[in-house]
Amino acid sequence: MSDVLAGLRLAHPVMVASGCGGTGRELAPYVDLDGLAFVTRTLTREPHPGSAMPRVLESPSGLLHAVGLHNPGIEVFLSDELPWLVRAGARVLVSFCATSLGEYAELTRLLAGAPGLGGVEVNLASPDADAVGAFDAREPFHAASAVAAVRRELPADLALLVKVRPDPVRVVETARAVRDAGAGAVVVGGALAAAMPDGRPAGLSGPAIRPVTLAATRAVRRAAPEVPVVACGGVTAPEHVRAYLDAGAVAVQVGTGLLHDPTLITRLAHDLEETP
Amino acid sequence: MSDVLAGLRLAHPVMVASGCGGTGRELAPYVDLDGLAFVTRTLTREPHPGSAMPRVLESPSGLLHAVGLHNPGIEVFLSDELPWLVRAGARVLVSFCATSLGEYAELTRLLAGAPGLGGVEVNLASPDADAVGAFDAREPFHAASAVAAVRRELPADLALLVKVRPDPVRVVETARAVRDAGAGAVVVGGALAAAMPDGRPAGLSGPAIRPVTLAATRAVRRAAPEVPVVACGGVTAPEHVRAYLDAGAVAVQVGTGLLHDPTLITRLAHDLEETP
Amino acid sequence: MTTTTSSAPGPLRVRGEVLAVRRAGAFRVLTLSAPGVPAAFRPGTFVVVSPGDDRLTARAWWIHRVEAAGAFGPTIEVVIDPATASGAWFAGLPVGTRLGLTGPLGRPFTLPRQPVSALLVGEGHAVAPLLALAERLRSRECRVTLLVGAPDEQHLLAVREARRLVRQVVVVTEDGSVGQRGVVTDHLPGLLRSSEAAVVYTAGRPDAVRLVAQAADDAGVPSQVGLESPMPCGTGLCHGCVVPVVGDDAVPRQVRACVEGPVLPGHRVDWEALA
Amino acid sequence: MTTTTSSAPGPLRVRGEVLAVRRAGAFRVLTLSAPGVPAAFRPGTFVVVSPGDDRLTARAWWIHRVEAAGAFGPTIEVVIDPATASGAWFAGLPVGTRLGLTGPLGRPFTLPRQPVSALLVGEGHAVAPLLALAERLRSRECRVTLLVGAPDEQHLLAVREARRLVRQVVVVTEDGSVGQRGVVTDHLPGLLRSSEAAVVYTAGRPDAVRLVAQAADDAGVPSQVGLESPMPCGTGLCHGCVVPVVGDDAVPRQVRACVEGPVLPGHRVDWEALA
Ligand SMILES: Cc1cc2nc3c(=O)[nH]c(=O)nc-3n(C[C@H](O)[C@H](O)[C@H](O)COP(=O)(O)OP(=O)(O)OC[C@H]3O[C@@H](n4cnc5c(N)ncnc54)[C@H](O)[C@@H]3O)c2cc1C
Ligand SMILES: Cc1cc2nc3c(=O)[nH]c(=O)nc-3n(C[C@H](O)[C@H](O)[C@H](O)COP(=O)(O)OP(=O)(O)OC[C@H]3O[C@@H](n4cnc5c(N)ncnc54)[C@H](O)[C@@H]3O)c2cc1C
Ligand SMILES: Cc1cc2nc3c(=O)[nH]c(=O)nc-3n(C[C@H](O)[C@H](O)[C@H](O)COP(=O)(O)O)c2cc1C
Ligand SMILES: Cc1cc2nc3c(=O)[nH]c(=O)nc-3n(C[C@H](O)[C@H](O)[C@H](O)COP(=O)(O)O)c2cc1C
Ligand code: FES
Ligand code: FES
Repeated sequence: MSDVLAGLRLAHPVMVASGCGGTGRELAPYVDLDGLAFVTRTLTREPHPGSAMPRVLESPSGLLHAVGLHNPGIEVFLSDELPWLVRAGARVLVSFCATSLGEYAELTRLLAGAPGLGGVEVNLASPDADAVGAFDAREPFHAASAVAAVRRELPADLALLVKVRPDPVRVVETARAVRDAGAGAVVVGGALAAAMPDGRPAGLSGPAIRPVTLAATRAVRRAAPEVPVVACGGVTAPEHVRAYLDAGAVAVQVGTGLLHDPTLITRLAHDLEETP
Repeated sequence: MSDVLAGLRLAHPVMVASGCGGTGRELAPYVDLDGLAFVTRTLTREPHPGSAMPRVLESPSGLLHAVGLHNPGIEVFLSDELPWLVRAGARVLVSFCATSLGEYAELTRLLAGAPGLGGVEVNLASPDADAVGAFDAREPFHAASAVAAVRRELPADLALLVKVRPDPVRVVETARAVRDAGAGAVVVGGALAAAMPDGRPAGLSGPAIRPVTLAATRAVRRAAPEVPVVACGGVTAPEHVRAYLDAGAVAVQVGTGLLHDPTLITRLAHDLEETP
Repeated sequence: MTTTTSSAPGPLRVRGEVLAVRRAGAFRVLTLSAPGVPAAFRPGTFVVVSPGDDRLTARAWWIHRVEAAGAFGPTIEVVIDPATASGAWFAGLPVGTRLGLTGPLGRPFTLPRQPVSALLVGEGHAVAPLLALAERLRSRECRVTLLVGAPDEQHLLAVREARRLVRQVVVVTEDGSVGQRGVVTDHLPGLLRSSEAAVVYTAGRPDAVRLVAQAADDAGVPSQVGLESPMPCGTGLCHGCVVPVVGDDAVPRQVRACVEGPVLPGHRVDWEALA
Repeated sequence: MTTTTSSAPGPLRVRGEVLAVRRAGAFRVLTLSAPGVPAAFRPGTFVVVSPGDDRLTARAWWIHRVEAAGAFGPTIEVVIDPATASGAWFAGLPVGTRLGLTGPLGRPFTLPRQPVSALLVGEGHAVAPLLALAERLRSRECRVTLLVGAPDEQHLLAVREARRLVRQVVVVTEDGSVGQRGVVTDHLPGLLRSSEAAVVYTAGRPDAVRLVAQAADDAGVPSQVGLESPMPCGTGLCHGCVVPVVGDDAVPRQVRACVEGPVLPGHRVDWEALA
């Protein structure tokens, strides 16, 4: 396990998905952060107040969310949140997105020197990223440019993950493109594009979407076996982790499942130890 | 209601989704077919034995299906099944797909003269259509060519519906393209591309995907208000019908909900009468 | 509007209720209110229920018994093996639970026109549809022999009742705790001969009924098998329950087990392809 | 590993069980086994439970009472209004139902350092967190006045118990069936004066507590409000429960109601923006 994600030494292959671990401190009562791969909520250059309420609603076997990239901005994160996470032993991956290629480069430079950082996750998968004017990475070519901009500035010892939409029909092209542009691994699975009842763009996560993400994971592994895949979507039980690993993923991320039960990662990791 | 779908006189705007009404006969004990819009399972030139078992499995708040376009071929359908449906009073829309543009034209000619036919639904949305070598309509341009091939051969008094993937990120382009190519209405919503546990391509349907289809419906109505939309995905209760109609759909189709409760359409239609 | 050609009333979707749950060895017998269902019942038909809005596929259960006008109105009984996940769910429903159920579904056992000798074979819960069948056969003056099998005494269903109803009841258990030690197939060839059966009826999982159908075939006796294969909707709508068959023309085809079955002539099922 | 700065034990995720359900007028009081939770409880904290794997968001309930070592081990009590969909679900769970619950969550009511006079205001089920608060205040020798409101007698919670605990209990009902006719805000200005309250405590839905906080503010008395606003996770992970506040620097900010609340100083909440 130790090396699959560009030298991140992980205690186990179950990671905290972006936007679902709070600042890390809120998870600490339930989970041992030491050695745990923790992806931050997606950060941006400027602070963002996020969306109006309601932000998170229930949907059949899923969650609809339009948090709107609520975040304090990368600089505040680096000064106020990262040091605590590093002290707690977490392997921190900063999720971020930017409004332009230039800004991708700039933010990567900001992150490059952050003490204790384990790597980054370029978020190209947010259904509500338009709201913050994020660089449009729908086309594989544009996705690749963003990743290339990050790759150029990122020290080689930091992991570079790229999160892409889990669309079984399109994901292979995107995965190949971002891998060629320098991604160390591809995270297959943001939320599915959906909408809040009032029509605002939202993401759909949770068990409801698992068969979609599993199909996307398989599609990448089959068509582009050279691309390491981290799968993310709908994990709430050990058998889901195993299904993703069986499908060829090197690790999984857990989001909605943690909101439902914050001890979930501990249980999943424990199960993997029992039945390796 | 009567004219929204190219002159189909419907009793109410709740239709039977493709592949979920059997041959019609199996629905008859539960639903009055008279005036009901009935979309057939997707038919092809040649008979298809369909996929191996299992074909339909449960998924959280959804169904996974890989029926593999099991069908007796268009000609057998026209001789053995259509006459019964017409006699029962159903407004029959034949769903079909073809392997080439030439075959789209050919099949449309076969259908054009079928007595009592109400219209057709060109199925460009099957996640498992690759298995039968269906014409690849992923790109809007290709989708439009298929629709144009049908349009040229289809008598003007038959309704022309085109079913497209309910992908909120891509659906607007496709909807515009097929509308420009002659579609009378766009059916927003096949199943989502997913996979069976054993990896075979499958569709994901049911309440789990409703927020995705609702978002896609809204996206089309907002960006291309000139395109009449029939929404299809996850309807199991009157409030879902109303949500789609509120989002601008002219009608809805019901699939998974019927498999779960074959009287569903009757209840939905009844509710619409009560609270118009 | 019922459009089936048969003159029996068609299936219904009704709002049922769990009225009672009682033990029968390892099994649970559920009494469900099911308005309209008893009137349309014939042996070999079944009902489906789904566990909920989040678990959408149908679960099928043989109708074991019906009562058209009991104290609680029309009711049916089903026999549940709680050893499976679905069985545990259904058997565990508290009395008073309301649920949507659809039935009676499927083609029933075909009854012989003549008063011939019939051999009925069932294992475990799958004896459920055979008692009502035995009654109807008897009322047509058929001689009925019932071969009941189970791993042990706990999984023997309704033997006492069967003995009242049927001329000859042969019981076999794998552990020999009741009746003869063994499995039903050990006793089939002998019983086929001794009972002079003109027809064999059985129900159960494909792997089990296949052996019965084959023994009947070997003895040159036609069989009617009630197939317990997965039925995602149960109503014929989804095409998700196909069973490979061979037509009289020897052409391989597929039928939907839920509407063209669940009872099929044993010799028509393409057992190799089904496995 | 608990990393909060406070010395209290942190929240836990435990497997609870519904041990008992009793009526209290229109409400239901559920007793839940909750190992470890009583030890960490302070008034104003809450627990969350989700209805199931298909209905994933948290439902929050004030911890009404705790018992660290009863006959069934550590238990908590929650007061449920079954008039809402979630309340009906929770109150309807059969005794014996096991469920995952997380708590105690959130920041509790802050207790005054001096033995001052305190006015506690609650309507309907939202009186639930105030009794334990009253006890703690009393043990710090604060003078406690409790203003309890409800539409009618059925929705009055724990008045008899309150009278044993608290110096002065004022009851108002909208229909006048018990106590004085009216709503709590009618009586607030008067009680604020007569009780010489140095602090007001309240809990409830935003629209209700807002009025209490404003009355306190108008009288120049600080308030502590326990906000019942939607909490999709309850644990601080999702950022889905933000409440607009105004900092001491007058800069508008947002806090997560579940971890930075649910109890907030009334004057810090930006009530206009919250609506
Ligand atoms: C006509 C009929 C009558 C029956 N009568 C009884 C009865 O009286 N008493 C009784 O105890 N049991 C009966 N059964 C069996 C019962 O319905 C369940 O199938 C059985 O309890 C097994 O349950 P399970 O939890 O293992 O999974 P199931 O309930 O079989 O399966 C759960 C889900 O998985 C699907 N599935 C599982 N395996 C497959 C597969 N190989 N291919 C396709 N889909 C699959 C099913 O469609 C279903 O959606 C009957 C079955 C049928 C078809
Ligand atoms: C801290 C706290 C303590 C509480 N204590 C009690 C108590 O002791 N007793 C009691 O009876 N009730 C209590 N409640 C209220 C209870 O949790 C339910 O919210 C209430 O019963 C209303 O339930 P409902 O079925 O209307 O919908 P909810 O349970 O409120 O809502 C269902 C879902 O919709 C979401 N939702 C609904 N409306 C909105 C919105 N406007 N914005 C965002 N999301 C929304 C919710 O997050 C949830 O996922 C408490 C609430 C909180 C926050
Ligand atoms: C409340 C919430 C907030 C999220 N915020 C982010 C985010 O900031 N950045 C991101 O890349 N993904 C975000 N996600 C998506 C998750 O990281 C994950 O990709 C998705 O939810 C699918 O996984 P799951 O089914 O395990 O939740 C968020 C998800 C939820 C539920
Ligand atoms: C068992 C099954 C078979 C289906 N077969 C077809 C088909 O042949 N052609 C088609 O266009 N859609 C087919 N569909 C998709 C449905 O028509 C519908 O678009 C989809 O299921 C979403 O709607 P729903 O959530 O109401 O089921 C099928 C769906 C199911 C569940
Ligand atoms: S189970 Fe759906 S057609 Fe038979
Ligand atoms: S409810 Fe999720 S952060 Fe507060």
